[in-house]
Amino acid sequence: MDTHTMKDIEWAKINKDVLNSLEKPRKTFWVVIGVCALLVLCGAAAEAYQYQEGLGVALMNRPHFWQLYISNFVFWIGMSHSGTLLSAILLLTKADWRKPIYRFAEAMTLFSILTAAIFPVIHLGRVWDMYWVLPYPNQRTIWPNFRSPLLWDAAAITTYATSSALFLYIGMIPDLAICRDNAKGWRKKLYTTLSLGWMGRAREWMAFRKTYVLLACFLVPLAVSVHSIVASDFAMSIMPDWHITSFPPYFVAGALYSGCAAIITLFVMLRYIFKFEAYMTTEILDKTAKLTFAIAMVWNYLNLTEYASIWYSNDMFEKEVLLEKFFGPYALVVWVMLFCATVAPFAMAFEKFRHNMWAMFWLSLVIQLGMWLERFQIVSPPLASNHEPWTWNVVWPGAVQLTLTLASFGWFTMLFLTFCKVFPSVSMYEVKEMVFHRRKASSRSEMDDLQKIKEDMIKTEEGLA
Amino acid sequence: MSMSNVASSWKRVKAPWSFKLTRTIFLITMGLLIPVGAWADDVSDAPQPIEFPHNRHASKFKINCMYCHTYARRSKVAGIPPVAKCIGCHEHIPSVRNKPRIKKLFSYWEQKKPIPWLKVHDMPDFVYFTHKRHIQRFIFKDGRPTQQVCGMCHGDVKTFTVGKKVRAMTMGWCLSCHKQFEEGSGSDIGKPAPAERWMIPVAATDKPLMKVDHPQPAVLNPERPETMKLSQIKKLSERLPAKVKEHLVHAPHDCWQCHI
Amino acid sequence: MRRKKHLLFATFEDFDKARDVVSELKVLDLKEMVVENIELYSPIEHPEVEAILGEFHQPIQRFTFFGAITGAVCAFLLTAAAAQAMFTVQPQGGKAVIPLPMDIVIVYEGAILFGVLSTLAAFFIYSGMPRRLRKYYSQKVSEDQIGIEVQILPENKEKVRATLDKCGALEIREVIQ
Amino acid sequence: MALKRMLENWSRLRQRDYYENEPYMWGMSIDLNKCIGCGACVTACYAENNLPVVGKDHCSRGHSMHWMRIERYWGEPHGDADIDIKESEYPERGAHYIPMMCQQCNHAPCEPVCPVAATYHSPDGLNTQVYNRCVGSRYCGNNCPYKVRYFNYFSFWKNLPHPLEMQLNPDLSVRDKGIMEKCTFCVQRIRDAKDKANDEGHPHSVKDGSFMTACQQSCPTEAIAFGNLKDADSKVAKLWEEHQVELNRHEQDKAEDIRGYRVLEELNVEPCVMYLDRVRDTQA
Amino acid sequence: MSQNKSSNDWSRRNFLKAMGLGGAGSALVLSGCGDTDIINAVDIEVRKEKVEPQVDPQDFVRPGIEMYYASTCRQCPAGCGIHARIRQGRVLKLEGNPASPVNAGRLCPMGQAGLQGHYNPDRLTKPMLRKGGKLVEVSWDEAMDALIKRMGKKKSSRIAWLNGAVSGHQRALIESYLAAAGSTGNLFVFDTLPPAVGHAVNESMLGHAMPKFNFERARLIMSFGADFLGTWMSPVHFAREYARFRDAPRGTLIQIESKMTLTGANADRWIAVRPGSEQMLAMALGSIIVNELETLPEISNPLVQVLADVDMTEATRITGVDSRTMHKLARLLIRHSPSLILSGASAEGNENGYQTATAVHVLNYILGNVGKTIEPRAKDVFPQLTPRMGGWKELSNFTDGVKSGRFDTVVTYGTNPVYQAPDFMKMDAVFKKTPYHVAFAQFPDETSLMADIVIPVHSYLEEWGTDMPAYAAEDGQLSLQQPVMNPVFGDAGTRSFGEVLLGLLKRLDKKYKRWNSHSDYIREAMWNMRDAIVNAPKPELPGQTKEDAYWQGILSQGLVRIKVAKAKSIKVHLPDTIKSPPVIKEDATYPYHMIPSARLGLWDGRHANLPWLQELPDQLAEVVWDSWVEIHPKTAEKLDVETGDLVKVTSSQGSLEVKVLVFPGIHPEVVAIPMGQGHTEYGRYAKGRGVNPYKILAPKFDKETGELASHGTRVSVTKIADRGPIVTLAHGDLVLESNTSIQAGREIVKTVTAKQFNRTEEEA
Repeated sequence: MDTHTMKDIEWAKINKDVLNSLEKPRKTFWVVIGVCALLVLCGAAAEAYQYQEGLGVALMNRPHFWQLYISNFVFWIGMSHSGTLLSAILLLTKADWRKPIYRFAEAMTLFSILTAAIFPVIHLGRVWDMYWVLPYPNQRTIWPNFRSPLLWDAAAITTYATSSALFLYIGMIPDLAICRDNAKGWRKKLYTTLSLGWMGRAREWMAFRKTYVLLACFLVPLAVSVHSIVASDFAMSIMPDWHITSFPPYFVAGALYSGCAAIITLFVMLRYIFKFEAYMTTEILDKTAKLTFAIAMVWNYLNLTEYASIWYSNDMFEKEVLLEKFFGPYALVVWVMLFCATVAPFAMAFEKFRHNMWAMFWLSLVIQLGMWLERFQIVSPPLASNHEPWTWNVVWPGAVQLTLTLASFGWFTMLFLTFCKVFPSVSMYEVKEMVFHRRKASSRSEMDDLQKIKEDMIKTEEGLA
Repeated sequence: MSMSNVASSWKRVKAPWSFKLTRTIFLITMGLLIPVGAWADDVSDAPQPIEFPHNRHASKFKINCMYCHTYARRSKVAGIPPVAKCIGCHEHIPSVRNKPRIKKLFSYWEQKKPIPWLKVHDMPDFVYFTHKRHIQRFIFKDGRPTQQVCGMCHGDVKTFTVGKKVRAMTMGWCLSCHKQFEEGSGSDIGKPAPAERWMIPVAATDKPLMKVDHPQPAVLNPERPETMKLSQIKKLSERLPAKVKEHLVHAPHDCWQCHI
Repeated sequence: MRRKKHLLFATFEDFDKARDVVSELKVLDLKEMVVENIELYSPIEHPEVEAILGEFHQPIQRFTFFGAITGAVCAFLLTAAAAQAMFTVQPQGGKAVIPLPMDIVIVYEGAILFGVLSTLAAFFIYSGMPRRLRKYYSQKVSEDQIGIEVQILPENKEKVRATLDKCGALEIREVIQ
Repeated sequence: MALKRMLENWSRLRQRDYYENEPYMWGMSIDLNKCIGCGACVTACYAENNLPVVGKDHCSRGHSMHWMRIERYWGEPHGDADIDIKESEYPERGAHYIPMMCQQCNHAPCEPVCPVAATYHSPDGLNTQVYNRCVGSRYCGNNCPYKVRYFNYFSFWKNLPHPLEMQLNPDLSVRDKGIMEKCTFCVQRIRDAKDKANDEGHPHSVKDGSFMTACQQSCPTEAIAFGNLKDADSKVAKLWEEHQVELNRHEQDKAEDIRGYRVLEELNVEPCVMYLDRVRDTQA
Repeated sequence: MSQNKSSNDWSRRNFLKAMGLGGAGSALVLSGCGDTDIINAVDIEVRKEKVEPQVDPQDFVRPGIEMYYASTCRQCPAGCGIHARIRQGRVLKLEGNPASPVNAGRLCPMGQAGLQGHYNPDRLTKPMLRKGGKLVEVSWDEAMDALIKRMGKKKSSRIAWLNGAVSGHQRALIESYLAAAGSTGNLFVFDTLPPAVGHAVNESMLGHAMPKFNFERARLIMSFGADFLGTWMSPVHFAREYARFRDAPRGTLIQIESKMTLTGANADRWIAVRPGSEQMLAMALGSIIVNELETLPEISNPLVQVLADVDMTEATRITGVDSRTMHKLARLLIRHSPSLILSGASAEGNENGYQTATAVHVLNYILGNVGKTIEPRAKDVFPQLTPRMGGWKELSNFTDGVKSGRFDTVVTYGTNPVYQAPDFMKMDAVFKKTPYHVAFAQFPDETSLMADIVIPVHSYLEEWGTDMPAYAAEDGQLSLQQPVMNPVFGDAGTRSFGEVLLGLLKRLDKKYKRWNSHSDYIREAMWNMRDAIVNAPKPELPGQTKEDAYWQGILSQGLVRIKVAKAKSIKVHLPDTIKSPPVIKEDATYPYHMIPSARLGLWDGRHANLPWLQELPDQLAEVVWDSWVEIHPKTAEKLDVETGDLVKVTSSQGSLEVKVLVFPGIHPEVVAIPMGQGHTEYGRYAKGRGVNPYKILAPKFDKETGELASHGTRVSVTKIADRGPIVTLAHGDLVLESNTSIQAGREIVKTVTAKQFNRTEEEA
């Protein structure tokens, strides 16, 4: 599908296509949903078991107090990043190729936060007392300890979830109006309530544009702060190879990296499931891929800097851990990670590759695997060889942890697809704009007309005056 | 613990606004996981093996609390008097010898069986409370009347038959007292900080969480119905002798003094 | 009782026509032809038409600004207060009264959160939402047509109607309420 | 400049002398020349502190709960005195034993990271752990360089058959699943000692040696000394004095050959436990 | 004492607690009894705890306030004094009795864990009779009738009594019972660890089985396998002695053995020697010293000749210790006088054990240590109370007796030969053969469960008694043992051994009718020896009778000191010669020596049912809850095994399957399997766990004494399965794959030289 024809799509057709996606997707949709639901059920069972028996069933121990739950948490938070961040940045930079893809990217953000937010809960030893982490005035006059990075997490995540949810919703209102005008039955009711009586009046459009840009301005620094705060969970501790100054930027880069990969994955999936060939074009994929490649390079740079700085600092403890990482019991993880996240992305340097949907699909999965392992190797090896040689030991995540991990993927995908089924996953009005502007840009004459009209206006105003 | 239980125990709560606030936050945040432990052990309705008339002993005969609860001044626990103690007096009081309660008492004595009392004031197991320190400080150092001192926590016992739990005995309730005393002390540790004062309505309330059907002794003096204001407390603690003030420094300002 | 409002609602198939109409109407030079009386309905943004139509007064960014400030202050107070409370309930030497690092983080987040929320509030205020749909709202508008609603005095009805026709209105509804 | 001064003020507030007029600072000294690694202290700790016996499987998964553990090393640390028999195929200088328990750091890394402030520093200079406040985020466990914090991965008390439970010490709680715990310097004994001192009318001064921690009490070679560092004539304070160990390691200038060190003190966590070097006769 | 009402559904109660409070933020549950009074039960519906006051308590019993009772530890024959901490009539903790010269307020892991024997869930609480081939629980009356029928009437020397190491009035009572029953001299004492050979040698050479060893005076201790810090007679006492020995000026400890013991781990120099060649080494050292010493004490020619004749190259070959080291050691011995040379299990547990011990004392004599670091004992005033340590010889005498059918009733108490004895002794067959077998037992151990009648007895914390320590720190010490709480299972559950035995005695002998209880018996016995006691307590309180004051006094001390005469200096009886050591032949089929290593903790296996000790890691291997076989890295390489592999250890008598632990502190030709595990009975914590090395010991005995040569067995090792988990707490070992945990550059344990230590300590 070539982009230049994209200016010829009729607005009516845009509505029709997108609205269709809400009604009849391919069969694959239902299959995927089913599988995910199953995974989620297994996860629930596993959690119930763990809640009953105690955390020991997850096979963590001393010194491995943290493991998959935390690395999954970091992974999902990371995943959530690129969505909103890219959407916001591209909006501010007026890159119009964002328009067909930003909607699902933001949805991805929202749902991966929701997924991430589950893990701290699962991770707690006494879930039933979790509310003690909240600052509320109480009889005991006891407050949570704001010095703990875990509390910063709480704050950051709440803010991030709220803001990106709102960003998503606001951006969706005009489309909801469109749906409202075409839907029947329960959907009609739903859209009517959600669209808040949007009629596309001039004042609405103006307020809308301002708000949207303002939110975008907030979201960029927010997204950055969120992941650097997650990084500080590690950087603020004194564990060798956690206590690293470059962690915040390193985490942010990693987040964007895995996020972009996720966008590509979902891009291809949606394109197939909801038949969006007309809108999700190779051109866009190509641009996204280039972006991903760039970020991959940034991440690699930071990764190598980290190694280098540890090596040259020549700190006994940190060096120990570094060596253990590369040649110790967790070596396999590290090497696979390095292959998936450092070597693999170079494939995107080739245009042929970038333009092949399914190749990109698999590559994005490989990258995500790499990034997931990266999170694991951030958490576990330093614990395995810590300050105290006596306690050194190796633990691999047990069945419970793995089940819950899979379940989280199921949970995310389920939520995401359900969203795409209920709400337009391609922004109709923005695509219309894109089409409109491109058409205008392509036809010189229209420009002239505009010029003429402007002159007339001036005349008339003079006349009025 | 079923939700209905929770609900019922909540209903019986007469609480200040801020406590309601706290409560709402609880309900919203934790849903089913509401703490009920502190309220689950209200046993004022529990059938004791013998309906012991505190009012007779404490009010009519003015027997000092520590005559029966003899360990209170030297041990963590006040202790239920051994059966021998009851008999010690009652075998010399033929007049009531045939009252059913006394008969029952003697039957226990003859079979050398302990009386299976039900525990009325059951602190959570993670709470360390020592009677000794409180008795020593209030009765022997301040020289307050025994019944008043005991009344601070156990209510106006001379109006009871069997013992009742008339105080919440929650952490906030303990703190309420301790904070007020801290006011007098020179130590900056444990003194309520400015930021903390706006929570004092929660902390310093002496209102019991359990509904009770008889007048309440206030924190410091049984005659006055309402809680003392901080200012009043300050005045009072200024009146205290120096050695007592010195002693005040030792009111808990450290979780580990009560939770190990 | 207030006077009846007379409205003319017309739909057009593209922006050029809409533009023409607006300019024409302005040329008509009727005294009621001011921004507030001309409503423009459209499926997408249309900056250039607004250029003709004129601006609304929508100081959303101010809300944002003050929202952010409030957020920062609240967050600071909360952390400071909590730190105080902890500091006295649990004396822990080696801890600052009001520790900076955490304040930076929490204040940062607080500012953003409140900023976002107040911006949202402003949006609802100035866009006049949420509201009911107008009876004469045409669903075409959300698809590919442009709607123009003119509030007029009864005596000028014909003149305006003519103008609309001239510019090729697809349909014209007349609403009295 | 002003900012600098402000920070300085704060750091002063951070200093230990914030507790200057607190009467106690509990400290310990362990003589590795005497310690024979028999494990009496370990068992004593089990008996005193209601530590659960977790059983074979849990031990193999690293869930064991010994607050006090004895570490046995073979390999020599650098700076060791053995020269002549390095290449021997036996550890001819015997093993290296060191009892390891919570070091009650004064700049404890575990304290600031607890989200609910369940662990904090007590006025006695103890690093506390309030079981009923703990929500089990296990951050403290990660951040402890000595890895001496132990997490209840299960409700271990449930497999305590009658009548074994009759042995449990009523002075402190039995911990359920999901709670972090660690050595407390036998705080229940400290509390009783204070209580007694209070009765005897000297509330601010618990007499040195009027009580012992469980490990100290059971140690057959009396390698462990425990007491109040603020009390200049307490045994432990004297030991610290004569081995030139200061709580703040920047204040201490140690003569090279004098024994006495604190494990991992280069991390500036200011542990309250001093170890006296192991001794070997290299002439033999 | 308060009457002890213990909760019967404890866990249920606390489950409710956890529920009720879990939400409130405590998932903490308090111990079995609350602090207020004794909690009896909980009523599920209304969630009420009953709290029961005592009916008529003594006035010193106060809820919430602890009391301490002085008594004596019976976990091993050392007989440390203990203080039992009591709260609401429950004993909560055992602590050392500062007044006791044995342990001076200190207590070893085993002593601490005595509580768990006392509160053990697997204790026998009902008497059992063998009916139709299997044991069934019966009422006490039925049991007592059966017992009386059996043991209540006179027999002519038909009762045999097999007992663990025994002393004090328990011994006296047993012996007088046997006398009354006409079976005088039928008391056989069997205990695994006490060094019988050593005792014999001491007896013959130094005139006393256990002379006093003065560590403090010694400037150098050379120990041939005497694990005095771990398992040698009186660990706590020797540990204290050791501590003084280590003060500046610091004595030097040299340990010579083939498998590192706890003592070896603390030695300044640990020397691996081939098992059985200790005698050779001792004699080699002797000959060097004889050559180098200018002034020899007078010594018979043949002996000098023997020493002079030692062929050094041969010695080097046999012992595996190069002559340079030997000369170094000899010179050390000469330089650091007075020294002290000890011989222990691994030296004496060979066929030439007696000779080795003799050689060691000859060394002591030559170096003039006797009288300096080896001090004389005073004469025992009450020989009938002195400890009987026993040994394998007595066990075999006992078995011979049974085989020959001399006995129609066999009584066992406090010993477990069915578990301890090697297979070749066929103990189960022996006990099957006994016409009638009475077992006094606290736990369902292997021996008791073969009995025809099992009498469940009180634990030592519920029992009266007196006791003399295996190694008396001071001459004439007699420690007292008293009940520190009411019987856990009530009198309906268990009964006092002394009570039962006294009851039997009354039927046999009129004069015992005087005492209506065992405690009276003890009390009067003590009262009768009041004049023989150093400053016996006098009445202080008004209205206190002499006897009460005395009784209260000695009970609260927990021990008495018997006046003894001044000890006469030791007169050494040198042997004319020492048999030359046997040559250790290579054995193709069984190339390795097997050492059954005992450790402070499980001891000889009697403590395998105490969870604390099961979870207490082995001091060197750091393994818990399991058995393992220690193999030197070189040997492991040769056998191609690594830590965790399952191997089969085969001797001429059978084989064991056990996990490998590659372990540096062991001679390459030796494999060591720890004792203590491998119970087939003995309760939930011990049953079916690990292996028992004693089972496959070969029938080798010490020539002179006839004691079992426990270290003389040869085995072969074959790998049968690959690496599996081995439960050690030294995780580092396993991670690093180099089975010795290193400090990885951290200075966790710093070390200084003794010279430096002495200098700085003198300055200070």
